[in-house]
Amino acid sequence: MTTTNFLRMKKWKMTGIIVLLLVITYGSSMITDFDMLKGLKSIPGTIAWMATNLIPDAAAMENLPKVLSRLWETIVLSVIASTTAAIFAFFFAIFGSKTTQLNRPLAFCTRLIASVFRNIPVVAWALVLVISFGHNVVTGYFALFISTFGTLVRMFVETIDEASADGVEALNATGATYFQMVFKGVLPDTMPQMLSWLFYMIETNIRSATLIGLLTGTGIGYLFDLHYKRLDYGTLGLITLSIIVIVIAIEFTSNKVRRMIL
Amino acid sequence: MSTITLERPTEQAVTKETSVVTETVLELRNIAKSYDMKTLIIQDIDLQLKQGEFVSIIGPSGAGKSTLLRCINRMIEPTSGDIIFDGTNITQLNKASLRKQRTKIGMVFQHYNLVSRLTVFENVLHGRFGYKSTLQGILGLYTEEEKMLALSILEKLGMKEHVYKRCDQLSGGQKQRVGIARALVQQPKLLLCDEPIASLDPNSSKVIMDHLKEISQSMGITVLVNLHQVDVALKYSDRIIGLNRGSKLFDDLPKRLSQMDIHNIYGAEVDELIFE
Amino acid sequence: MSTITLERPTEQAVTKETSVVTETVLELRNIAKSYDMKTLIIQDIDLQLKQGEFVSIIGPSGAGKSTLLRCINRMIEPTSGDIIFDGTNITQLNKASLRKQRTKIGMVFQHYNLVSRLTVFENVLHGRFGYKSTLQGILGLYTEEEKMLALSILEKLGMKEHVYKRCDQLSGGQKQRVGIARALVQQPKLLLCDEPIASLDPNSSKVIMDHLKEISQSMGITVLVNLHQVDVALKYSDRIIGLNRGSKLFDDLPKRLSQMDIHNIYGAEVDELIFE
Amino acid sequence: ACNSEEGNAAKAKSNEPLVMVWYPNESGSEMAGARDAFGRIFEEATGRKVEQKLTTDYAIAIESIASGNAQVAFMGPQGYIEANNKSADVQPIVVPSGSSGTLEDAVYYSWLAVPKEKADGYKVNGEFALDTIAGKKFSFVSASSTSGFKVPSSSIIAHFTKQDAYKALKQDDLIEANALFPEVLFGDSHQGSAVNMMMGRADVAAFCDTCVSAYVELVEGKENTAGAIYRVKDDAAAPFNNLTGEEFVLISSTPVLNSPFVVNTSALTEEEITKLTELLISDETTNDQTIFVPKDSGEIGLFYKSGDERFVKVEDTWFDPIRKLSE
Amino acid sequence: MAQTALLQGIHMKNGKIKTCTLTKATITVRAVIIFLSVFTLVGPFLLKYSAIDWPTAIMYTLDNLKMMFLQPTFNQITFSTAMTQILITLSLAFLATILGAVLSFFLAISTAKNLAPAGLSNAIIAFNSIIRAVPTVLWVLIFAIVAGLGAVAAVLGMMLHTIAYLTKAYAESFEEIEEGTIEALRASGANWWHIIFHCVLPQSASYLVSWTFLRFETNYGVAIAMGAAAAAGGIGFELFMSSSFYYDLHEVGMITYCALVVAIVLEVIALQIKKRLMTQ
Ligand SMILES: Nc1ncnc2c1ncn2[C@@H]1O[C@H](COP(=O)(O)OP(=O)(O)OP(=O)(O)O)[C@@H](O)[C@H]1O
Ligand SMILES: Nc1ncnc2c1ncn2[C@@H]1O[C@H](COP(=O)(O)OP(=O)(O)OP(=O)(O)O)[C@@H](O)[C@H]1O
Ligand SMILES: [Mg+2]
Ligand SMILES: [Mg+2]
Repeated sequence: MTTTNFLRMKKWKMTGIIVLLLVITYGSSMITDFDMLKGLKSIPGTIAWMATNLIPDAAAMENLPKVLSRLWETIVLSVIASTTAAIFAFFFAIFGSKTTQLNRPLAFCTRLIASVFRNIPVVAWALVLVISFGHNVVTGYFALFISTFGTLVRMFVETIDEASADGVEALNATGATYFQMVFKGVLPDTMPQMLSWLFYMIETNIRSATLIGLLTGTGIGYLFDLHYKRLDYGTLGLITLSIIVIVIAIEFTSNKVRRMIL
Repeated sequence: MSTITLERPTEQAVTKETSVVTETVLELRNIAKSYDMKTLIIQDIDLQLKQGEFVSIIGPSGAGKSTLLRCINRMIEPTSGDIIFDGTNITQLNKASLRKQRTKIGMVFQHYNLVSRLTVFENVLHGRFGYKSTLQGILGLYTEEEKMLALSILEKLGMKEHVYKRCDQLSGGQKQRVGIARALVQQPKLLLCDEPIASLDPNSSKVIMDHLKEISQSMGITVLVNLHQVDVALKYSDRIIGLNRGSKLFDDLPKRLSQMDIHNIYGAEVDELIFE
Repeated sequence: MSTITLERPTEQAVTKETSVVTETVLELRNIAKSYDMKTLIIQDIDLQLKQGEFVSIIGPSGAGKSTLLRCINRMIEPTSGDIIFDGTNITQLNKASLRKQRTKIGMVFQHYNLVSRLTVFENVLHGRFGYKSTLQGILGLYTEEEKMLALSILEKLGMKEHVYKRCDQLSGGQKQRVGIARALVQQPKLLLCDEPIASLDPNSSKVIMDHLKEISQSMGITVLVNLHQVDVALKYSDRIIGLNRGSKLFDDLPKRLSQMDIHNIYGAEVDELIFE
Repeated sequence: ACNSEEGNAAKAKSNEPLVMVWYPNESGSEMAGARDAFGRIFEEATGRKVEQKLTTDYAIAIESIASGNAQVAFMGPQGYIEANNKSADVQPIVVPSGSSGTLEDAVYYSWLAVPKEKADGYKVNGEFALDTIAGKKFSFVSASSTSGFKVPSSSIIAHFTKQDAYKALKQDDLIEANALFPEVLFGDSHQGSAVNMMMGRADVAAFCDTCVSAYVELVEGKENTAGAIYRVKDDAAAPFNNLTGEEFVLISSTPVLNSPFVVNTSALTEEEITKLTELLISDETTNDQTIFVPKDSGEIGLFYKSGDERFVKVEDTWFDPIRKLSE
Repeated sequence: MAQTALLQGIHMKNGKIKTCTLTKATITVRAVIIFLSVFTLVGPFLLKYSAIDWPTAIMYTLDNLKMMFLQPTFNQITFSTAMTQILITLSLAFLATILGAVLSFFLAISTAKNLAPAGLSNAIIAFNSIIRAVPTVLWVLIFAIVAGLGAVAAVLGMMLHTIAYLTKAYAESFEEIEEGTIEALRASGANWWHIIFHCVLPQSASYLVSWTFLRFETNYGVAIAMGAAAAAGGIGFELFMSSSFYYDLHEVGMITYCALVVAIVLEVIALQIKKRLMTQ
């Protein structure tokens, strides 16, 4: 009977997908020598290690003023880089989204560029930028800008795609120009989600401390890198704690803002 | 910019002033459209609409009603044929001139197509974009006359108390009235409505249809409506056009629409139709 | 598990078999509900429904129609009062027993509330979850009888050719029929319908109301429907209940509903109602 | 005492693979052939399978050997000191010698270099003097590098804290702009530090001899002494490809102890360690051309042979000079 | 006269009609945008710069980019090594993603406001913030100390950030599900697990897949660095060697190209799967 077959087919499909995933998982474990059990067993040890090592001691607390001033630098840099990247990303996303694209080749190129920016390994950027610019805030700015831009274009494209095409259609029908349509039809609908992504990227950029630190020679990440390389876990704990506070603060603000806007 | 004087409709206004209906607003000549360059979705459509006329297009799902409507303001490009609107051959226009012509054609959508986060007022004013430069539009620089025009239209549609509400707070019928206001603020000569009441409950449907009818009568605007409901079309139209598989099968006064015609237009589906 | 034998309704079945309507299926005693513990949204509601009865609740927006309906299967908790369904006092039940009782109460919603990415068939079978253990439910282990039951109900509702369609590909009227099928596959004694036709066009509305009426008659299921349209209520109901500000103002046969009653129920709003 | 106990515990699981961790930056050059050769040696010595782990992270390497997750490692002297601080079980067994074949010249050099045209500015009475670097822009390698930070910074501190103006200066202070240097840069690699100086981003740079030997040649003076002038080779690869022909002068050159092979004594038995050490210092290893690549062969190797280079036994105390640097 | 009647109840400012009133939403949006703009304009003056020789720096950048992208070659390694190593990196990323995704699913159904109690939900959100705030490399270090060098450390280290990210993403997808469908199933007597698997999961499947793939892509980037750090291998080690050790920009370019091609292939696959899920 076809009905039974239909449901069974669907179940077979599901089972097939699950089996496929299991097979890939198993294959990956083989290739990389990954031992799930060992992983599970290590979790209590991890918590114990953190509890004993990552507690800031008195010596670490001496670094507090330095941590705070570096944290501030990081926040500033991250906001600047994210905001400017968002502006560029917005225009790229408009040309890249199905709803608002001018034509398909341009949309494809836009998405490709974003993908390239996003997927070139950080190490490679770091190499080029540090050789040329040395350790400098500007280096960090470029590195953050590049990766943020790449990510935001994708986020924004999806946001715009999801926003209904209805408003766009209606504005076109009234004889609105392209940019009128974008700014009055698309922007109001997508603004809350885009702001939420922007906040998310600011947070990410603060967290991707190690990268900025490596490139800029400033910021909390630099301090992290320094103390990490010296195995000074007390100070690392302090730095981590300060990042946690900022992350939670930003998440809180972002949620508040989102709720107000929606 | 001349401001339309919007008078409260008087009871007499409802009786049609035939003297106005003279000038041809829209003429379609041999329009055809194919999406895939193989099958023709609509074909050989000839049509003339006069000023202030209220015309309904009926036909089964997939007949090409929406396609035809969208061809008129070139939201989709007709494959062949000419569209003469207000004396201009629209099919020949470049982008900028097309934009100019589109301002004179208002469009009302089944799903209202409003920018839901903006206020009623802002949505209505969007209808003025065609008259503005890009920058003016982006900055939202509307003249006081334009705002007054929008307000008077909203008042006429009974939406004045909602001007500052965000559109996502409105009911379906209210949204559709905003959609109509947006089209009217364009000061169009022609109003295209693609199933304006398909998403509405019966009460709201009646309100909307009454408004559309009134617009065509008191303001002399030509209204072309796609409808699924034959009974509604019969009740409101000056003229009915029947479409089936992209061809015009009927184009005459409502009273001339026979059961036979309905059967031709809707094919076998006719039995499912309910006439209350 | 006993399988309902679903016969194609014969013409005679439409005439009510009064002999069946005897047993009391639902009894509400002095039900009241307040969301904020200050104002009572509904109060002093007493109600008895017999097997196979078709009862409509009418009343203005905000009268508490939805609230009352949802109290019956405790989707919201009534603040006071007793609900006796099928001999059990529902208000006293713990979660597990409530779940059991709910399987015997089907619910149909204004916006259909279907899982749009799944097929019609799967959505209908969701109605069987109440009879299943957690694991059976998660794995979707339905018996052949259950599948046959679902199919026969779908056939009865004229949806057989759409069983494998995804629900987002259906029209509103078709979706609502899936919603009804989902409720019927629960093999309920009572069907609660919260404005089942408010989102539908007139044609689909008629189809749905006809089906509901038929269900109550041929299957002996009690149907309680919230309605906005008085004309529809008058046409289909065995009994009409009028609600205003949470109080029952009317509870009698449709023919006893006078213009006065309607005015009482709807208050000043009565003028806006359209009777076609 | 506790060592032997844990040693026994280790013995019980001695059929588990032996984990060897490499930190490539400290090991001169990455050479799979040489690593495999070591793998064979360790396998022979312990009878256990050998797992080679390559990490790019300094901290992870140190923590692994200190916790016994890895049993053998090849790491820089500074890394060894830190691992030894974490766990006294970590002990050195051998280091590669200099060309004499003894511990005497088992060293490489940490340089302080300045551009040639500005060299005269660093002289006092015709001699290069450390005093002149005060107030300059300085480039180190990274805070964890022995020859690129620990050694130069400690000699700088040792020198300047004698002066009243810099009395309070500590080694830690040099990781960022301070009383002595208005600007401190890190090159992240020895090459990077050298480039910082040659491109003018820094006035003075610290880096080590072996790390840049592929790119520069001596043009004047004695190797590894103050005053020696080096020139970037014409065919130098990146990052020196834009700097060919540039010359720089050493204003100081400090010997740094070679990197040791270390073991975690709690994770290996006495017997295994002895066997391992003996195999490493044996003539067979010494003559293994995959390990000690003849210098004129033009091939890249882990260690080079120009004279009697070999592994020699070494004790923890040998590293005391480095240990003192960090105090 | 008609005008004044028309203007009744209409807000005016400087004799002009206002098209929108200031609601909480518009005020917030404006405040946030003004704040960010001001911060971005003022920010650059709050930072310390070391002098940059712009012409040289830009010339060098272009030169380096040219070496990387216009003259890529393999020198130290071969194409097949690169491919094997990329496979390892991909495997690491896959393991971190799939394990993280499974755990995230269960965390997310306990986080979504429409499915779980507020207390539990907030606890998980806070827990996630903490996990995210610890840099990946520190996680990897901790796992390397506890579990030893290798894939375990790399995968678990990356998995934690995956969980933090995916839980948030999944939960937000769940929250967007129509409340009505959940209600309908509850009314029919379905229990919580039934609802999760037959209503929540099908409705959000395409979002879940697209989030998971996005994270897979991110993890692939992270795995490049972390695989090398945790001694689990992968293309990152080769990249590290050619960049920090040999300073071989040509090879860095080549490896970058390889990594990039794989990433783009991944993205294309993700798009295809998403499309099928949406239309199927
Ligand atoms: N963008 C498109 N690309 C390809 N084919 C299309 C497109 N839009 C519509 N069609 C096809 O054209 C035909 C007519 O569609 P159209 O929407 O004009 O019908 P309709 O009469 O408006 O039907 P309905 O009453 O269901 O709205 C249909 O067969 C449809 O599948
Ligand atoms: N969850 C809730 N919390 C607080 N108040 C509620 C809630 N749901 C409904 N109400 C209030 O209860 C009253 C009755 O609402 P209900 O939805 O039952 O009316 P209704 O008769 O179904 O109206 P309609 O015809 O518009 O659906 C309204 O005043 C409404 O604001
Ligand atoms: Mg249509
Ligand atoms: Mg209701």
